[in-house]
Amino acid sequence: LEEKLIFEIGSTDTTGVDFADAPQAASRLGSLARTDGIGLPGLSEQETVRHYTRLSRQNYAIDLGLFPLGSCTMKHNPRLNEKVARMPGFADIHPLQPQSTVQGALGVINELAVWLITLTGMHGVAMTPKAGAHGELCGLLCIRAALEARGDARQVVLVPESAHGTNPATAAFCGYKVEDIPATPDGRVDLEALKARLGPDVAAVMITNPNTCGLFERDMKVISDAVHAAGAFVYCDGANFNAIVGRVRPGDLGVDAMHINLHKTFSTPHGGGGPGSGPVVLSEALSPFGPLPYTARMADGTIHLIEEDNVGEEMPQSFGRMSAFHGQMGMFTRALTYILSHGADGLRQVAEDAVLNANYVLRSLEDVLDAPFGASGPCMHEALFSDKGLAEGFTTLDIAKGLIDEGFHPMTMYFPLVVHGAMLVEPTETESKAALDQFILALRSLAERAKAGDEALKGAPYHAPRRRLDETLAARKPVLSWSEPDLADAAE
Amino acid sequence: LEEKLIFEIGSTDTTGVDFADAPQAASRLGSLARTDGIGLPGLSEQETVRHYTRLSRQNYAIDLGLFPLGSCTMKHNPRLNEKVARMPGFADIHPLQPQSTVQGALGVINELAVWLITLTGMHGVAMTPKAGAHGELCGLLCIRAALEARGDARQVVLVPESAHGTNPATAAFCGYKVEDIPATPDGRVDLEALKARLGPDVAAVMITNPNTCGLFERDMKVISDAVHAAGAFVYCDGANFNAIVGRVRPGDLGVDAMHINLHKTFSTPHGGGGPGSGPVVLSEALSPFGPLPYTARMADGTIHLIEEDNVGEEMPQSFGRMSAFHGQMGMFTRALTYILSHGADGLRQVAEDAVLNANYVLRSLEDVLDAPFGASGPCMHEALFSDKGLAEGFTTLDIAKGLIDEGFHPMTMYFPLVVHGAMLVEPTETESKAALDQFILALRSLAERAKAGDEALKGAPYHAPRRRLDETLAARKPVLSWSEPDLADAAE
Amino acid sequence: MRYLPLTDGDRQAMLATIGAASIDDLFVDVPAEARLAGTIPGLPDHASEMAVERHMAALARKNLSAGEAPFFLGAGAYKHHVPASVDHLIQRGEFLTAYTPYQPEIAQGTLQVLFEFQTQVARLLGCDVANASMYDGSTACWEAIGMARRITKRGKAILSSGLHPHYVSVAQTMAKFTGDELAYATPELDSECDNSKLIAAIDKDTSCVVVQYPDILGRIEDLTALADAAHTAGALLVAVVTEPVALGAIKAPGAMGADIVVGEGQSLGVGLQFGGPYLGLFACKQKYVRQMPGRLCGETVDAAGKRGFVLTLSTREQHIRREKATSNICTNSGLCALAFSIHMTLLGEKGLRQLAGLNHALACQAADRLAKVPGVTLMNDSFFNEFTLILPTDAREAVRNLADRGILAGVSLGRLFPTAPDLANGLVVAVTETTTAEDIEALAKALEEELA
Amino acid sequence: MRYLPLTDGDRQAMLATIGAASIDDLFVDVPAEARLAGTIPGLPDHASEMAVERHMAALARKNLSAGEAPFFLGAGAYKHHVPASVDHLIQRGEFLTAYTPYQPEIAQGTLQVLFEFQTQVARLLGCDVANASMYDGSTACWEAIGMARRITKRGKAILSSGLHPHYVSVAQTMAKFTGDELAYATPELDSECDNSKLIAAIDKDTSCVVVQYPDILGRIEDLTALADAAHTAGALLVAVVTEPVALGAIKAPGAMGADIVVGEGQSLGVGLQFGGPYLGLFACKQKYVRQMPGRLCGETVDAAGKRGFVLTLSTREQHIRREKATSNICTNSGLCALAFSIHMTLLGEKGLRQLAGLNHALACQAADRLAKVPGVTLMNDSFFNEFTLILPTDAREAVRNLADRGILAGVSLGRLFPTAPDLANGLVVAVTETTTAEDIEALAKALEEELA
Repeated sequence: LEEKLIFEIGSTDTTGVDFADAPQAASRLGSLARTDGIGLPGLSEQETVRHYTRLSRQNYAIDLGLFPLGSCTMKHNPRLNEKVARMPGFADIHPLQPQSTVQGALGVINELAVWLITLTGMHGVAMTPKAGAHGELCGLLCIRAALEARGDARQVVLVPESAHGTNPATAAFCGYKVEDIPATPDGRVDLEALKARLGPDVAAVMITNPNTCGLFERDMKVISDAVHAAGAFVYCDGANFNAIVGRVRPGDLGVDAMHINLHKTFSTPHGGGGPGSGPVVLSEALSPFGPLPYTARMADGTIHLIEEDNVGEEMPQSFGRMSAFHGQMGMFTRALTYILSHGADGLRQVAEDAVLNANYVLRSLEDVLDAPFGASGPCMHEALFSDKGLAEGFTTLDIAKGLIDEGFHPMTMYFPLVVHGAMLVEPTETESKAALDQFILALRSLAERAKAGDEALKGAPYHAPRRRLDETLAARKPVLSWSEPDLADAAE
Repeated sequence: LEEKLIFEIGSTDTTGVDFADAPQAASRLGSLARTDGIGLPGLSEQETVRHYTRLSRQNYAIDLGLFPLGSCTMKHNPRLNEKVARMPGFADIHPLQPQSTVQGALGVINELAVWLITLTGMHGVAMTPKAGAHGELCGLLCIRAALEARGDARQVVLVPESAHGTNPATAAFCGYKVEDIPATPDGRVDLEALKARLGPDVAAVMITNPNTCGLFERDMKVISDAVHAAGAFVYCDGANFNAIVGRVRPGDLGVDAMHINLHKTFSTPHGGGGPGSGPVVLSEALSPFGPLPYTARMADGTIHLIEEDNVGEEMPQSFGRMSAFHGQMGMFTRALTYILSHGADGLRQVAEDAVLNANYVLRSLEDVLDAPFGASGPCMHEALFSDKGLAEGFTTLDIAKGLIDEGFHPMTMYFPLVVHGAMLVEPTETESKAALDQFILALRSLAERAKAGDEALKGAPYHAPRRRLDETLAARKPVLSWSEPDLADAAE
Repeated sequence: MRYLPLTDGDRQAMLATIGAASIDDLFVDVPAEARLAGTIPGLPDHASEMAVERHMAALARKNLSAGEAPFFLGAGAYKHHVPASVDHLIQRGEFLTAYTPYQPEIAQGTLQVLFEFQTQVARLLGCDVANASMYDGSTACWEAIGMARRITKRGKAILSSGLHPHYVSVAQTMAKFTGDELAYATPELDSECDNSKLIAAIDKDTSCVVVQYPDILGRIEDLTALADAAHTAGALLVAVVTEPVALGAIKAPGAMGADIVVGEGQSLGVGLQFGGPYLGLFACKQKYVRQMPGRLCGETVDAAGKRGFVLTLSTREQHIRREKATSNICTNSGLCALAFSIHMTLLGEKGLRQLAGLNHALACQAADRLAKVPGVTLMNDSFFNEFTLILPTDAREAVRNLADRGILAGVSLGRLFPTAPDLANGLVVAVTETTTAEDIEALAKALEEELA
Repeated sequence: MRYLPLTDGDRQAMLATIGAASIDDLFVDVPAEARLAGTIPGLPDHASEMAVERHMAALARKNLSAGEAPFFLGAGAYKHHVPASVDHLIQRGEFLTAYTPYQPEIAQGTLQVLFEFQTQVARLLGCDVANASMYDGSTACWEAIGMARRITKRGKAILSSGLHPHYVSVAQTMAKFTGDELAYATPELDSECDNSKLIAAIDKDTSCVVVQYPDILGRIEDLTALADAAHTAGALLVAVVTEPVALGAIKAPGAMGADIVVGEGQSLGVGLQFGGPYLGLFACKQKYVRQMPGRLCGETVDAAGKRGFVLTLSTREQHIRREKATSNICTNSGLCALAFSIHMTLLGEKGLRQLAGLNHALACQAADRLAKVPGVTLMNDSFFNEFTLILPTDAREAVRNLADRGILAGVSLGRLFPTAPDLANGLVVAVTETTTAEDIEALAKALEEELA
């Protein structure tokens, strides 16, 4: 299971592509013609297919088994979505084509927008953000634009300790000062601490709901009211929307902005790290400030694109463009396909089954694994455990790596930070009871081994393409690109 | 690496497909409505994707590595072919649509037919046969029809010892008596023995050329002349056309009929055992007898279909239909795509590289493996070795299974029958020199181990999804379908 | 060339290893006069992927695809919706580019699929065992006749007039050479099948009776009496199913006494593809298994005791048995069998029954609507998803005219039976879950105009 | 529901294990007034795969796809032929449905691809190191400006007038909030770039100069003097490449002194897709690597000493560093990076050079032909595969009219710079290997008629 690098097997004289001969023409490149060797190896088509096919087999994937990564929502990716996204009418159109030639594409954006607004009970939606973190950025930019529009240059964003790292990073990225909000012992935002901190310098509160402990923020509406009363806005991290879609509308809870990870709730594939897509639904107060381009359906049924040239009449308060084009169109087609497949009734069932599966895992394992908030009631779509009770020297990492040998991807580990040695398990609604039972059995056995101090566990995984990798070495002496071995040796 | 059966994981209450509700209608099924439980388990889409994805990973395939099966021509399957075959204009048309609505499909058949005729230097081609063996059948039916047309009911077909098993089976399947022709010590048809046997009872001689020892039948033209002089026909098994395509036209050698395995020479995928496709090129003498449906291009450029209703005027001597529709259209589109990609120059290169690769393997290994015909000159597209010189008790099978542990598919073994413990290696032209060198190294090491009597080799493979399987048990007590375990137990 | 990895440098180095001066030296065994010096005249040279794709796409656009028009063709090939995941899975390189599983240690994926496929097919058709596939329904049908001959040692097969005429034609082609006698007549435009005539024809020389179910005109009738009559005379009943979806709604032929059931599996997973590749289904009673043609996959264990699968009973097959084989078939329809099996797994029994129910209900709707077209008569009392209309005019002409209006109206009996003028006004109309109410209305309207 | 495997029986059994009476009991933490009793009003219920596919196909058919028309749009997104094997490979479930490779033991496939991708990108752009991708070229461009600020501790960036106006717009959006100062003016219709003006504008507060190459009007100029001037002033040169195929024919920005090179990788492997998902390329000199945003994959060894790959230097990233991270980026464009890398591997240096040469030669042909259209002037002296025509009329109107005739003629400068009336007659025309001589002639003829 070792596959050489393309630089070790290919050559710059080999190609897997044929071209027609170029017609004769006088070059317009002037003195800029590239004459150096670039160092890009080629392979024939067969060698290419083999290289990537073999490499792919070193990956774990949802197509191979349960992927219980908390907060990441690794659910089944339907193949119809892939087929639809590849229709030439979607895959082969240019973002700057005249509007008359892309009414279907604008229609997809608009139809998806209507679904997102309706499912969340919000007023508007910004479709362009390219991932969840980009959506957070969009939401905060709207908030900042709204505050500036009223001449109110607030500088602080409050973020709970349990937040995703993107939340504080995003706030900082657009110039805010970030302050933590503590958690209560039952794993939720400390309402009193929050209220105490609210004041005229606070621009927004960023809350994840359901939160990263897998719990619903019971006080969400109260929080929203308090935030609004203090003149600030509520940003909701929608990474966990999968737990409530079709059953709860964030708009009913006073949220001003929330991004939706289409690759989580709406099943677009994660692709080994993207592309994602993060549309942001907006309250009436924030909608006027959303980004360009924007789409709107006209009275005559045509879909109308709002860009720089008509933004003045149509959306004068827009904060501007946040990426070159319309956003992740390829993900919109997939997400809309998924949404239409489920419909309103199916999406409600999604939330129910996601929550049911997580509670089933929680209750099936709380006798062998510490469930810090298990006593406070049901969880939502993910079950949180801690490393409490493991034998001396045994860690969450050992259990995670042990899962690999059992044929599963590890759960999310050491997150959220509010729980020691956190193990966050999100089975999602697309897992069958049989798959859950197998997973529970495996995790139970690992928990027992870690409590009993089975030393073998510390060496796991044994049955993966690689044993544990030396991450310290990688960071201490970074090798980030390939170079000829002799050159590399000489450099040492 | 054990994957349960669908019958063990699915249930008859589960489905991975949704349907619209059926409209109300009075049944026309009468008393025939099916009321029994059929016993067909269903899985959700995710479970389905997982089951088959996991199962696929227990297979070896060309996409994973070199596949040196002699006579099978496991070459690269270009992905463009797959894309083209899936264009709705090809994939989604019915064989009985009016001709005016399928001119493109008839055009594909006709264009491919022209290529096959021109590449082989023959007069006509029957496109309908559905695999090589079906093509053999077609060829013999043409021969029989031609003989009967002249009132000559010959009953014997001569087949060399080294022939593929399909040759004698086909001859018997259409009512012929089969007789062997011996081979010369240099691995070719014994011309004198053949001549001696020719007579008024012989309908045809079936010859594979290049033959199954990987050698070109030097006397082919002489054989053809002798066969024709005796009033019989020459059938050529075209399984090995890959070795000579673009460099030699069988028509120039006196062949009357030859099937072409599109899945060998023309790269359509083997698919784990089909579908194949076996068009048969025909001499002028045999062309009038070919099967229906037939296509022909008219003076006005339209493609015209000859079926039962117009066969009388157009092809009155046709022997009739040999399958329901037009043949393997899906394979025609792939093969034509491949042929157009290579063109006349590329196909010639195919033959050259296929032969070069085989000779490279032959000469790189003849010092450690017995090459029975190595001294007689170059081989064509496959290198033949025997088990001579292996230690007592070590067999071709051990070497074949040992290759699995080295990461390769075994070569063809124990075929052709004329060589003891035959190992027939066909690398094909789509293997790189680097891949060949790796393979040669592996086979060399196995040969050395088998000569040295390394007992471990007898247990190979060790690193495959399964160890050696008990084929005797399977045949002695056949279990050909799954049944509930308790029922099975009760039956014993 | 994008598919040929050898560089000129590689070629020179390899020739040196071989000890040959040039490639030509490797072709010395070819007689000089047959060795071509250059490329074959009259053929173009290689082309880029883009150029080839454009050429093929232009050809594809010259066809009117089923998805582009109201579509009602059946008669042995049916348009069904195939879930996207089926095509995704069969394109996995490990399935697509694998060989026949002769090396079971590294072919368990294909082998387990075949074992599951055999079980699914046997259950669907109501038989004990099924093989791993044949080329298509028509060749499977002939193989069944040959198998009946081997079992009964009799050479006369009685073919129902309801058997697909192309299947009949294939059998007639082969029988010319094997000497089997085939009794066959073209069908009549009657609401009843010819089962009673078949029963009357059975005699002591009869190897088998071959009956299609539903038949070529869409009729369905109970096979029990036919099976009994055949068995009484020492003959076999061979049933042919060209639309396997039907068996989600109607009784299995095996359950009504058929000894061998063959079929065309194209409806599930495979798609129309202008007639091929398709998928021959072949199943029979346990006692006849050693007379079966084609590959069989069986369960066994490996050296470590693990369950595994192998190709088995290959002493029936050509590569072992040569001229004494039960058939000459080698390559079959492996990938189509995979597609069928995946589609069947997605459906499950629940989905198959829903699918069959939807097909039947829509067909009933269509039959009722089309029977209202002035001059048109519905021939069938019974049918599943396909029925025969009797038009007041030549149906073949009508079908061509409707095609010019962009409607693919069905299969005319004139196309299927060109030598039977009595059938010329018959039109076989198939309806599946892909047919919409708008499609039905479009056909009805167009037919009204055509016949006006 | 086809994607939800739980049966009602399963649900009951699981509720019993949990000890809950109903699903509603699991939602008790949701305030009662926010708990919806039924489905959300105004939305349809679930639909079959076939129904959804038909709905989406109908929408797709309302678009005029690039393959259906003579097509000349570029300006940051290019139509290239992507080999079929690229799409086949990225659809392997093990790539498509994998997560970010945080568990390297079971993600070596993705990780090795990223390592290879980083190397390919670094070499193509002429830099030492590249990251594992960003969202797209425009966001990568802003990230580069932010990185230059962190490195130089200066807040003023000078943007070339040749920079894509949408990239400028993204930077302006962000700068409003971060306080960066951006110097920018719209371009002039001149055959020369504004490099000399940029050099003149550099001062001690300048963090970086941002220049596009080839620029938005298709011009290419040597960046060496600009790099020298920036470095002399302690500023960085950021180069932006929106058409990476160009670098098969023209010098790499890194080789001319650029400190950071960002780009849009869509041209290779990814396809047009109406603007997304695309692929941000990001590369820089080795010394700046710890200030880089985005994921990085590095080589290491496993516990058994085997070479392996891991995500590394993650202390720059948000999930470790939170508000002190170099960027908030988390999910990036992994699958697009895979597609790019596969396409680049298929091409190799030889193929890339051929591809670039073919693009340039066809563009030269097109420029010569279109410059002959009466009233039309070719603005560029230098270009790669894209150039600017000056029409005698408003180009935006002309583009719309040509679209009505089925010709997608290019990108008008009026669309890109709606507030710059001086540019209104400019038309940016892109030509690639997919452009045929017939396409060029069709555009020329249509333009002649439009302008007549």
